[in-house]
Amino acid sequence: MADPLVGLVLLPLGWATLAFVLGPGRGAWAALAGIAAQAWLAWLLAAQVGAGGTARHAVGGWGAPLGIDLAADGLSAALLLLTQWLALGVALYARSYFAAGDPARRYFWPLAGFLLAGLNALFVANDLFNLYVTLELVGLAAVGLVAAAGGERQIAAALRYLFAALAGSGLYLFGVALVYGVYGTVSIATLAPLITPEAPRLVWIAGGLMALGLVVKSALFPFHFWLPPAHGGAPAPVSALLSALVVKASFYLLLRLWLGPFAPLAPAAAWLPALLGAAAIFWGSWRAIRAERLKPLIAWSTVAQLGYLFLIFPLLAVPAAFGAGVMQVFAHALAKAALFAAAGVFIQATGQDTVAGLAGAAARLPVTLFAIGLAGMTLAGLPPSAGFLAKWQLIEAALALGHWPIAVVALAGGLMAAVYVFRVLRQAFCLAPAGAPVAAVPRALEWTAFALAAASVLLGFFGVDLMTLIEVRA
Amino acid sequence: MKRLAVFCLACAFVVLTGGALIELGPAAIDLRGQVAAQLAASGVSHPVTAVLLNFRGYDTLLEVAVLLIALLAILAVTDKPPAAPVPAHPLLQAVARGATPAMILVAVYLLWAGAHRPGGAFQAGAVLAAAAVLLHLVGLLPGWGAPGLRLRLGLTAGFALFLALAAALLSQGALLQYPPAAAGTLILVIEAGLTVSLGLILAGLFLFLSRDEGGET
Amino acid sequence: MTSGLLFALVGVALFALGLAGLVLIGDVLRRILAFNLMGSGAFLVLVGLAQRNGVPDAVPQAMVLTGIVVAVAATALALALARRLDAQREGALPEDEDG
Amino acid sequence: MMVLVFDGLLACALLWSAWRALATPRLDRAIVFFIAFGLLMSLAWARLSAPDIALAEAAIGAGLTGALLLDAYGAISRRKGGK
Amino acid sequence: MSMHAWLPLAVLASSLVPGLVIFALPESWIGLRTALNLLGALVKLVLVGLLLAGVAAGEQYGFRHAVLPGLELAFKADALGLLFISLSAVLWLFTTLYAIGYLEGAPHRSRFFGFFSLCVTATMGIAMAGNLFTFFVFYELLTLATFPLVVHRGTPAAMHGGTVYLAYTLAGGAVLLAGIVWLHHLVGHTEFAHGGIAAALGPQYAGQLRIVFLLLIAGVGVKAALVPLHGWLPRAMVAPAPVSALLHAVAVVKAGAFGIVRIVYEVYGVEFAQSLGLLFPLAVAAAVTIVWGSLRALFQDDLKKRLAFSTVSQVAYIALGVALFGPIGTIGGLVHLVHQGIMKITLFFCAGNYAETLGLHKVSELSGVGRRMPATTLAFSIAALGMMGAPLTAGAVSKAWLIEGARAAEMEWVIGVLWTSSLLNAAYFLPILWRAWFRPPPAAWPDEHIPARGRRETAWLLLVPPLVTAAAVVVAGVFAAADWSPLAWAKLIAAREYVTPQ
Repeated sequence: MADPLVGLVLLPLGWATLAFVLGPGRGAWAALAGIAAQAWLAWLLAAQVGAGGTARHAVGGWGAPLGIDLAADGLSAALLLLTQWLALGVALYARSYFAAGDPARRYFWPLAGFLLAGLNALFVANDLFNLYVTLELVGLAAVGLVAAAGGERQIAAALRYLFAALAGSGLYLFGVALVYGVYGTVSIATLAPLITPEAPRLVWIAGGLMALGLVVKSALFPFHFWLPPAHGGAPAPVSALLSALVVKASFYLLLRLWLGPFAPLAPAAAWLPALLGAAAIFWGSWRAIRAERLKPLIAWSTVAQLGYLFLIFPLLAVPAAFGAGVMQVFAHALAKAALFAAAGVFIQATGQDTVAGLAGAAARLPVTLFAIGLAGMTLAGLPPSAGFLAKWQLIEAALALGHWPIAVVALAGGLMAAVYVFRVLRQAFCLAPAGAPVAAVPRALEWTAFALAAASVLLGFFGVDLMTLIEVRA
Repeated sequence: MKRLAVFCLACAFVVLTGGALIELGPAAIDLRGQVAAQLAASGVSHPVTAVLLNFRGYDTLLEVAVLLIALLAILAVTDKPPAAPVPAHPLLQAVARGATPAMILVAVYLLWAGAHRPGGAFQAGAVLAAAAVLLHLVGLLPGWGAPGLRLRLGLTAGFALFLALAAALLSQGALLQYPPAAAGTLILVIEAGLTVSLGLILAGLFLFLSRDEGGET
Repeated sequence: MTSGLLFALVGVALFALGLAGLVLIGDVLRRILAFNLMGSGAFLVLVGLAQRNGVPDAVPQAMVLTGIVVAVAATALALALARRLDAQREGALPEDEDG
Repeated sequence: MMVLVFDGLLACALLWSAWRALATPRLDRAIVFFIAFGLLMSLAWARLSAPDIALAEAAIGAGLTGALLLDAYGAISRRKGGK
Repeated sequence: MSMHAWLPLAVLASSLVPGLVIFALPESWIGLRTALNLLGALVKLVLVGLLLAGVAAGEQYGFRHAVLPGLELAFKADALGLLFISLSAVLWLFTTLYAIGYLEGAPHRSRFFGFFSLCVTATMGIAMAGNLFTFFVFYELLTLATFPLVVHRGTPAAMHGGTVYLAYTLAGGAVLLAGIVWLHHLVGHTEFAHGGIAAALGPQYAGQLRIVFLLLIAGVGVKAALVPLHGWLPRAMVAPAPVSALLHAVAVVKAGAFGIVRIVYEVYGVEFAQSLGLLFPLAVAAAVTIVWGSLRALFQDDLKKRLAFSTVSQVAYIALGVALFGPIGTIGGLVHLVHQGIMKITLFFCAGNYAETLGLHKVSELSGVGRRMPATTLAFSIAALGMMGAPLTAGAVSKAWLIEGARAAEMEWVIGVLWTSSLLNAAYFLPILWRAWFRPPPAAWPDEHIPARGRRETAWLLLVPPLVTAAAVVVAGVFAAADWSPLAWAKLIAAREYVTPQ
């Protein structure tokens, strides 16, 4: 593929289609080969962006505003890299996870392929309407993956998720319609110089609606209601993809618009997301601490961890805040994928997913237990994990601007995360109930969970590389 | 209480946005001129088709993927075998039988017309789908079960063709960059493929769904 | 006032109506209707506002064609889920937030 | 002038049918209102010089969506009646 | 990479690598596990020896790696760090030997030794941290690595102890982090440097620097068990004896005390800290801790808890020495870092021997144990006398320098505190000795599961370590004037820290 930017969108579309044609449950190898190639392309792209600045591609050769431009700056390249490599881990996991007769397996590969295509297309899009289409691509694929498990709970969760996603993208589309009405274009690059603080009132309304829609899709408190049932109810590999990547996509878009075309308007509303983020941290952590089952615990933790992402908005005047946001996206994505993967291992081993039920199994699945430990370090922001670097930068940015309450929230949130993480971990040390059956689990499951968790910690040593990459701005 | 709050919010939103709409001046950029200027190079003479399949063809490519996703998700949640169709009145069946070839003709016309005037793959596909739904409703076409290989190929062919062409055109320098001379033909080929697949997909949205007739207890 | 502006205003109202319905109504089929009204509203604004000077604009029209197809896909998926849920049990959506 | 009156009436009809689709107590009637709404939308698109959308709206927006809704309503109400 | 960067990393790796390998070993591979443990401990001793020789000769060792722009993991092996490193490395070897004997036949030994090695690695990292950021990284790692050891037994009591331990240390970590980021924000880095880095800021920052100091000291004060942050230490005594011995007498509490030393000397600079008026409150906090810990120890019947409160009291001597403005007090505090370590580890080894051999956990059960286990009781007695500050022991040396330091700093009330503490030490240790040596033994021991074999009172792996460390208590006291003694090294550090050497 000549241009990695294009290849990253076309490849998953291609193998997803192939997987569907091959038939229900088939296509794992096509998927793995495709994702491996994508991972390599993302690597090429990151190198290219790091060396030569923003990569661009004018689809159809027309160029914006008539045509659609694709573009990748450091932020896009970083997220593409994260998406492909994380997907590679989840795909390896999923290949061993689904039992032969599992209904969730029938259309997993094509749906996952379209999901990845949607994510990649979203990260390289530079056109507001094209972004709407990618949002729908991601949203519907995600709903399909949740629903595919087929249980009553999952279907109900998927329906709730679908309505939230549709409401979110509807709000976004309405905003886009207003923007096109005002300026006559939807190309981000063309819009950026046009929007000024003196913009007509309609632009403010449009920005607000788009932000609201994206916030609903990112499950920011109080719009988080759809997330715990969906992420907590889906099969483990699906939960991993959703919690790690899908919610990040709409956050990415919000950040991109906030820092990009809408930057002149943004400061007016900077504290609102931060306040909601703080509420999300406390409420999500509290529910995670109280949860009795493992996957809902992890899903509530996602609600809390997403809160950190929104704390950065009043701090964006300091570069460290942007770094904190991206680092948190990476840290949480890797750690959360690892946690859901590990939860899947325990569920397969014990046939149930209560936290208390881990007592017998944890000692016999040490690799998985370590995965939870390492991922937990990242979530609680303990050094030397990537989560710690995110927390460090967040606190530093908060102090630099004198907004110390944000630093306090970050520290308190870390302690609350430690509480729910250790609630799980300590089960490993409890005296096991005698004779609890523990089924054999494929080793690939345990080790992929571990690899993801280890990556979330090891990234803590390579913060400089990531920060250098995301400094390449459009 | 909640109702009242939402109602007030909605009213405020309408007044605020409506007010802002009315006082709006002219747009900074007008794409109409650019569309008209490049129309000759697009391969078709109908501007909407030019935008849909050339200038913003990438949107359309992804949009077909959205349809496929919805179809996949529906397949993933409905796993029951199709129920036997309930035959309608013979007269209705006769009408439907007669209407089907006519609708196919209409679809072909719409597809062909799309290059110059209103019409195109979406409308044509919708008409095909409508024909299938009609046949199903009068009991002549059973609901679809898990799709076999041929149906899967049919559902994806249009998209796969579009995707393959888009990728092949990378050799021209960019994704979906038609060589001006061949643009019209290529667009027609893509639209033809899309018409078949869209017809099948849109029909599938109905026919796969309508499997759980009679309920499940 | 041009037809474009008039229908853009109607679009705003439809969008608000649909969104309010989506928030307030519990019944699944009704919510699907509400979502479609919301979408129609947004489409009307997209085309109507762009054509407020009365001249047709092909770009938003093409976008709306795309949008209509996306909307029908979403509607079909929502209906599939609703039917499956209904087949599995009767009654309203669960309120069990713990999942 | 006539044109503006027609537009105004169409706008009112659109809003009214949309409102009825949400507020009518009976679901089957609500769906019928919704299909009517789709056809009115199709008229509106024609008024906005967008015949492509008018075609698509009539075929997909009103037709296919309406059929899907009615079919789903039928399935659900049959199941309710059966129990 | 040059030798000078490589050596500190090798010191870390010599316990990290065996630790990670041990996790992966099956439970039954005892031989390989033991060999790895001992090999790691010996290699570390050799590496530390090389470092000691180099640093004594004035060599500089260090390694840096940036994790974020402007934020570096920095390691350096200086005289102060080596004091802590040498102590930990030597005691790790003995504790490993002891633990092998102690845990013979117990479950989850791979897990135990794995985390044990990680703890030592974290301690080394703390000792070699070249800035406050690196210090914090390893400080938190130490928390994480010790938690599994505290809850190792898996009983409800262990779980509770572990939870309390985590609650204290993680909260302390959060406070410490707040202080460090704030400092980093003010100064731009958190490097440890002679004379401190905070003094460079203008006087307008005095208020903020005082708050930062409070945060930092409160953060490290949790591990150093300064009253009122000491609550976790007695509860953590549910851990197996080797854990209590190495970690809660040496590694963890010393990590806190060591942090106080670094913060006062190399972050603020002792003179700047004095000018901000920060040393006096620190001295008061230390004095309160000394007296309060001793008082609480008096009323504990559980032997390990009594030792734990004694630790609370004794570790505060280090903070007190630091807070005494002047080189003599510093020397007293630093040398006590080593002396308290070898004395307290001896006491914990002995307590473990009593529990493991005879099932004795309470002071009131120790009657006559001196006749059944004379060697263990001898070691216990030496260390206890050292704690009281009896002549010819290590304890006497540190107390003498502390008293001199107080006099030099013209803080006479401190001398009163020290004497009070010594009296209290005597009051809670002498009854134990009396009971052990002079009271008649009971007819049967509660739970005698290592029978006396000939002249050996218990397993030799349990016996040798306390005897060696007890001997070290005497040697460090008698040969305090020698060139290689902890005292001499503390003097070297003090000479380097104070611009005007004595």
